[in-house]
Amino acid sequence: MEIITQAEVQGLDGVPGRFTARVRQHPRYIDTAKCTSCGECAKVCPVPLPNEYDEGLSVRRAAYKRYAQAIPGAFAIHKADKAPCRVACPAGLNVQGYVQMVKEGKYHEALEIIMEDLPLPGVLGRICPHGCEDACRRAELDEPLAIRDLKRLAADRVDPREITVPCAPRRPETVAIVGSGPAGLSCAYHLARRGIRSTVYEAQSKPGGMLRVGIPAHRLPREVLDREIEVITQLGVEIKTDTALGHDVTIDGLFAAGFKAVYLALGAHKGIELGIPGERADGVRQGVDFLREVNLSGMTWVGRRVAIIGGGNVAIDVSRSAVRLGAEEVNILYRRTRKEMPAWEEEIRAAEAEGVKITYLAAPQEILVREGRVQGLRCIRMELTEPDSSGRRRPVPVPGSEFEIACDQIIPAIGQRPDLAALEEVNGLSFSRFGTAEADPVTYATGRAGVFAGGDLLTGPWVAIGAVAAGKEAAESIRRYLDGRDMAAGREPIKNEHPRYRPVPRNEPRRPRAHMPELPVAQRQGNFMEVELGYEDSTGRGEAGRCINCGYCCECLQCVEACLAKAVVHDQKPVEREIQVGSVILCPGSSPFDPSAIENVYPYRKCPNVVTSLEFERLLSASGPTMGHLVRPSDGKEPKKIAWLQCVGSRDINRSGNGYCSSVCCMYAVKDAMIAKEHAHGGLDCAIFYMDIRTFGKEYEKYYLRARDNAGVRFVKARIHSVDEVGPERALHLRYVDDAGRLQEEVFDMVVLSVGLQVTPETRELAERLGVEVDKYRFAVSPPFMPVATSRPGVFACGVFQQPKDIPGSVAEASAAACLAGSLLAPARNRLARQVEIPAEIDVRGEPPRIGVFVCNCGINIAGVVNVPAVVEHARRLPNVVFAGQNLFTCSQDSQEQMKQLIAEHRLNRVVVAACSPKTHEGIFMDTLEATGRNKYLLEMANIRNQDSWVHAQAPQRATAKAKELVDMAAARAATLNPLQEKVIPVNQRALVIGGGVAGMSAAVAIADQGYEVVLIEKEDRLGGMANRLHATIEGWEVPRFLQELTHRVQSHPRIQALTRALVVGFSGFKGNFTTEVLVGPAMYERKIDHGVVILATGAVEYLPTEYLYGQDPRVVTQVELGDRLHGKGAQDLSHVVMIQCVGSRNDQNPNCSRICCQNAVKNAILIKRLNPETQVIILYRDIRTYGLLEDYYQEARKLGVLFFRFDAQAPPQVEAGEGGIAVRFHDPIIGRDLQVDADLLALSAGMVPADTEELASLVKLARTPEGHFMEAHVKLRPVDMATEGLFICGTAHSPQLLNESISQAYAAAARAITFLSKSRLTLSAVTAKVTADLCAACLICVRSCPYHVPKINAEGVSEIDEALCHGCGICAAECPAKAIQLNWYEDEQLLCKVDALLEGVI
Amino acid sequence: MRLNYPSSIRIIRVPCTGKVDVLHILRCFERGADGVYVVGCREGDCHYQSGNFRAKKRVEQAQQLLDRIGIGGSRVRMCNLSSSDAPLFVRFAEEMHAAVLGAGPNPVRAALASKRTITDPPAAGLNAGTGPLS
Amino acid sequence: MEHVRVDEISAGPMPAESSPVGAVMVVGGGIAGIQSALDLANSGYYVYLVEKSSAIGGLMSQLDKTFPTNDCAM
Amino acid sequence: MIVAAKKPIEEIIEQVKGLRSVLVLGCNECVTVCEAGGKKEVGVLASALRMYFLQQGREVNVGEHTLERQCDTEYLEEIRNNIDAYEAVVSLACGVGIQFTAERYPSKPVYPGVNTCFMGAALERGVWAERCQGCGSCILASTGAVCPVTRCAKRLLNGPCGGSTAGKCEISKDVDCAWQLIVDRLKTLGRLEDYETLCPVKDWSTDRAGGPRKVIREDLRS
Repeated sequence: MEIITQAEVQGLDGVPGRFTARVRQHPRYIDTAKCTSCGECAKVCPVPLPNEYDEGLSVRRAAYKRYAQAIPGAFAIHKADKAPCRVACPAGLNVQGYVQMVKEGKYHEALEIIMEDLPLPGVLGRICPHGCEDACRRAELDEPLAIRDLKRLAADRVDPREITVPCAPRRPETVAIVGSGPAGLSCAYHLARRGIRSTVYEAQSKPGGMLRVGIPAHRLPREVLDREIEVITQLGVEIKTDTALGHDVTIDGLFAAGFKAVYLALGAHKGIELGIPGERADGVRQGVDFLREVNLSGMTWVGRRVAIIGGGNVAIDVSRSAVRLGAEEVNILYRRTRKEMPAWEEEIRAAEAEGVKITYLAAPQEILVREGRVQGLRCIRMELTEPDSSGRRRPVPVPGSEFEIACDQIIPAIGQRPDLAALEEVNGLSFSRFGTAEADPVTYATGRAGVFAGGDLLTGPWVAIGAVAAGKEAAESIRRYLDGRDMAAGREPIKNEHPRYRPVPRNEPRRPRAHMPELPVAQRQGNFMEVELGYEDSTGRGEAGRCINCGYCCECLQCVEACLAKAVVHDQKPVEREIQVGSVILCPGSSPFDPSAIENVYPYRKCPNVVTSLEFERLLSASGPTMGHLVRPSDGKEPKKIAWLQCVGSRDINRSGNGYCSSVCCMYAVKDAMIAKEHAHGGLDCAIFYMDIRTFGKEYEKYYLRARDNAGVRFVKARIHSVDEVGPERALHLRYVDDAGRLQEEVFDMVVLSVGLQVTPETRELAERLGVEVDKYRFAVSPPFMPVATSRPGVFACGVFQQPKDIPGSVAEASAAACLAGSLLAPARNRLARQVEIPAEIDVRGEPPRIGVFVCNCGINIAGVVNVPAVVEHARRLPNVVFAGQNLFTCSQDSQEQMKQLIAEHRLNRVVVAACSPKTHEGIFMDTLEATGRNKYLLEMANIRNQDSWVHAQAPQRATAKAKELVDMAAARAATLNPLQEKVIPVNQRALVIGGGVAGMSAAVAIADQGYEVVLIEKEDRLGGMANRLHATIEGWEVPRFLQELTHRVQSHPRIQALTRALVVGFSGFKGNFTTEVLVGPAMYERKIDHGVVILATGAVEYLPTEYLYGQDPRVVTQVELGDRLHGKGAQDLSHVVMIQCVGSRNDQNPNCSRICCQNAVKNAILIKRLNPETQVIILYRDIRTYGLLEDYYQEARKLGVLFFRFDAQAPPQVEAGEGGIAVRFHDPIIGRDLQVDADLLALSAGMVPADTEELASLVKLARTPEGHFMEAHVKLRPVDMATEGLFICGTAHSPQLLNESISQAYAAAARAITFLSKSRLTLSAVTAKVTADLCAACLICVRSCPYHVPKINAEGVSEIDEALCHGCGICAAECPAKAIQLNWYEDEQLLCKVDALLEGVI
Repeated sequence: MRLNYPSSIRIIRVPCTGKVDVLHILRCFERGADGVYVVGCREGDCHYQSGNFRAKKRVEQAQQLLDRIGIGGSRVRMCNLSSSDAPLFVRFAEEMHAAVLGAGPNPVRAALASKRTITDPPAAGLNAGTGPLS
Repeated sequence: MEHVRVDEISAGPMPAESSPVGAVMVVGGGIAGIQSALDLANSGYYVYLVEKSSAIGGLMSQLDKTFPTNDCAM
Repeated sequence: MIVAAKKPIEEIIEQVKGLRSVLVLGCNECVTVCEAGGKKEVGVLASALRMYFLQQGREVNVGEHTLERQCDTEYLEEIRNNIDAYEAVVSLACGVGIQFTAERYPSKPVYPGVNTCFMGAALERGVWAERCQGCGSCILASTGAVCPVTRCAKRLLNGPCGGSTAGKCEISKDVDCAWQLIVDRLKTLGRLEDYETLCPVKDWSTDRAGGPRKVIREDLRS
């Protein structure tokens, strides 16, 4: 079998028997073969997510395991598309990654992630325009994250120079880079990482480009810039300052000097002229030149009143620098309005705070000059036109609005252009009309081979991070260029139109963005100290905590480092698979109804104490969020009063649209109430508000009565109108009308919504993809009398997707589906099953024990606590131990191979593995032993993980000491082990079916179709059983035709022998080899039948009522008799028909519900109304139990005018025979008055009574319920198996059920039987008990104490135990007063030697 | 869940508590153990139907015997839990550890202790059929 | 819903020219999927159990106790 | 079978208190069936004794052995060569076994480990009821196979004393009135007339009253 997780079926083509299924498997990002589920990745994963397993009540990590006992046990990583912030960043930084690292305080790791792409974290942490923040989806909740400030926090806490930057091995080629701005530096950095050494030529006296000369120190302190440039130079990059291109060096010169490639990153440093008169005057100075001088020398001349023209960042930087340099009045003039200013909002605000005035809609016309010096500026008002085609509004001057400003210095800052002087004459370079260099947008290669360009030189003045990105891409191009590889291949940026992100969690508490502390304005005067002071640790980590992890996993790769098994594979891709199969079974199940869809009725979202039943189930569960401690979600106190509201999202057309009944909510509500009371040790008041309590399954009614009468659960028949939260405790106030019509109000601590089951939309799409028809409620449509088939042959449906049902129903139906799916493929049985061949076993008996001890580290699961080498050393010195060793993961494939060699090499005949629990890993090591020819029972495991390192983590010395002792015990037992052989018995591949009703016949046909002989015996003289008396099902399918066809198939089937008038008189044998004696036919001649399995389908009959004058008055009939009458005489002559439910059921004699009577009554009532709408039909009921899709028929009956009256068990209707008809008196609780109806026909809904199996049960020793139904082995997990293996039950012999359910259970029993019949031989467990004859005193104690009645006194007068029947519990061995019985593999000596080994030396 | 419990407990695995014999329990005390407790499935949940009831009877038998010879019946105990109920397993372990500390070292051992120094009071726990509790 | 004869579905009239593939695909790893997969595997067929989430167990794995016996769902 | 009950451990300890070595000897017949003296009980007693003595700081050598039966000489020979290693024997056999062991090993003190009670049958596990006192001349034929000698407190042979209430003997409501049982039994057998016939005076010489008895079969004696 192969389990394919995280997969979806995309499509299914082909014909039954030969399908091709297209399956798409989403990446798990963890290699299941390597993962040992140690959980270290989850420990270091920073991403908290709501845990779906706990319905969101607890938190799990992006690296997670669904639940502790999950199979497959490997962990998985939950990852969606790259977060929007990552996509928005031009340099592609893993923003989500480093934000999470900052949140965890792992600043070193944060820097490692950042410096993967960006060498200047501190710099960009201060001046980046943070496009990522604009894309941050947190804005949908409150405000985007302050991502830039978090990057700075990381760079402030850890010096970027200490981060080891992994570089490829040195390459011979060298590259020349012109310009040490962000583009140049980034290109040098990324070339160095690729092993390519580069030299950077910088025209200015200091490196950094615009970072140095453009951005003033109050925004970017010099020491930060210098420190981070060192990050690059320490990789071997050499920066030569004061060497300008075209002046000191030329491109040709560089090539000549041996550089293999040149990267032009000159930037855009030339200011743009205003183009107005007087620009040459003294006192006019370009913004960039002003800033260059300030930033390089720290000083420059500044006027008293300064006018700055322009609205970008340069203008703001100039203004704030001017203020700092002492200018009294600084005025910015800008042609448009504040909204269009390209400068960043926080920068503009800071400038205004520092006293800078901004005049909008003003443009300079002429500089007023006197004696060559600036006196003032004449400007003109502007106004904005309507948005033109590009959506921008152009400024046009307002005629006559000139005005003048007095100023002694004018600084234009209306933009920059690259200085192309040095480049014009280089051939091969081309330039755009904007005066910028041109290069390939993807590869950044220019027209001239080996010459690349990037940064502002290419784009004109743009953001620094854009230049860094350009540098990085250019470096990749240069490497490919040097390798001679195609530079553009695979680098087209693929645009993901509709990315999948984590939905924004609505109920996340709102938290505003953290405020960046700033230098008070007063202290900024006259100095260039940094204004933004950076976050405190706590503020920064808090701010990072606001991230909602849009991509789920943030790819911070912490798990990769934590995983010792090297199992994490982050670049796994989805896998499309085409799988050849013969048939398909659809059981996608359902999901609980989400009550937030009807929030107005039940305030599920608003009130924390209103929970769904599945959330309540998690609160009760020991593995749940509160470890089973039932507490109120709002305040963690133990609730005193809890209410359950039934039918939420079920039986409710107008609100949720789910008209069906989900069939399980009543049962789980009753159970939860009982368990809750158990948890609260009494003192808990549980009330269930219901319409009908539908406990229709086998033994369910008794459970309901136990809850109501013993456990004191209150059942209130009322539908709650509304739930309101009240008081500080957030308790819940419920209002409802009781039976007597009085308004009742109660306050509860918690309200549990018993949500129904709903087929998800994804499942409907799956069904559509596979061509499987679904009904209006999305359940699979199955043809009549074929409950598990679907509209598409070869595709079967079971579980809740087929119809709402509980776990026993689903399990039975799953087996039924297996049966039908298998019957198609009978010829191909065992063809694909893989057989493992085992080498011959070496007989080690008699050899002295040679034990090998293998101690496991289990990564750090054991080694993290226990000193493994010490345990190995200790083990080496133990008696009989000839080898002791350790491995990182003993269960991994390579360790197993190594173990095989060691076993052979040291001729080991016993193996001790000190690792984890035998329950999960015994099989692996047993297979390894077998593979080396050793008997697999020569293995002993010491659990030094679950019983030691995991539970004594806080005391390593003690844990190590205990590990040694556990190994002592294991070695002692290993020495006593002897090889055991698993007994193999032949299987008689023929089935015996007892009972020829629909169930028996269906099972017989199913088995025969799969190629096995079937003997069907029926005690009546004709097949069909109860079905003979039925006409049609409630769905309108005709029973007689189906029955006639089924009977024909049985009688004509080559592999079925049907024996009627046959009685079982003898039974013996065990699973696989039974013998039954039967008396057949009127002559009662005896027949002995040998067979391998038995299917009991003895069926049931309608209860013959003794109440309500039945049998005394012809006008009182049962529902089946009513069916006959209606099909015979119709209903024309009927004016009043009364029906009484629960006759012979739910009373003292038969406390169980017979399940089928309600739908019988509704079926007949609808039939009557169809035949004669005038007839008045009245149904007196205790609970209408039309479960599942039958609810629609109950709805239809009410629409047709059938009247329903409820009565209590204590006050049943009174019936009296009279001339005018049967007088039926009953009490109507609604109007509170007694009513009487003279019915001309009284129909009793008689329940089902199992056929008499007294004699059969005693012969075959079958366990039965007090009411006579056969007892299954496990009500949930083995519903059709019996305790004794090889015996199966189906149909109404198991419990009352509908025809379709009987058929489904018949196929289930067939499937279970086939798991036996399909094997010619059966291997039995070797762990069975055996008796030493001469010690046995024949005292019968073992015979009496064995729960399975296996030991027998044999001919020699001593006890004998049949290995085939023994279950291996060992009870007889412990009870035997003569100590004559030993249990294989658990002999007394093998247990006591552990005690002796442990306590050696203590006495 | 990796809950912690006292490290003085060593577990011996048996298929069902029904397999634990009075002799096994007495052997532990004879060898110097300070306490033994038998951990089986919840009553009514025994996979072998009546194993844990048998075990309860034998534990009672051992208790009476140990009381009468002066070792103290409180040192042996029967516990029932479901295999997924880790918190309860821990509570039993802690209760047993406390009971054994309260009862003091095994009198058999104490009497001979004068000849030898004993460091840590080992208590053997017979844990049946419930497998690992992670 | 016209009446479909019983043998059309469950009978095994295979297309003559090719014998069936001895494998079954079970879609859904809940209790129903697990049970049908086990039954098929024990009857000699190779089973592909396709599960949407990262582990099998489905809704039942989230349940604490199960009625009517109240033993643990796990 | 012969039904015995385990002797309280305190009594056994009292008997062997001073010894330095003792052999616990079991029997694999009746006392094993009534779970008083089988191999397991030997183990339990031996272990208890060892622990008791260890508590006193004395290491006593407590041997364990179980014979097929202790009422046949050949089986008793089995311990011939290792019995001397022990100062005394605690025999868990029935009274017969204990005495026979003592007769085989006259110089060795033999102490009883069980209280032998009666000849009876197991009503249920752990409950045995007396059915026969071995009076030597059985009259069950005439009482519908219900023995008044054993089951009537006053051993009346000709009908009930009249003190029974609701079929229970006047001495205790747990004890059935033997004659009630006899009458019921005869009624079901339809032989009530046996109840009418007088039972002649019983020859008690075959009973214990005549002193210790022997059964002798000349035809078998070699």
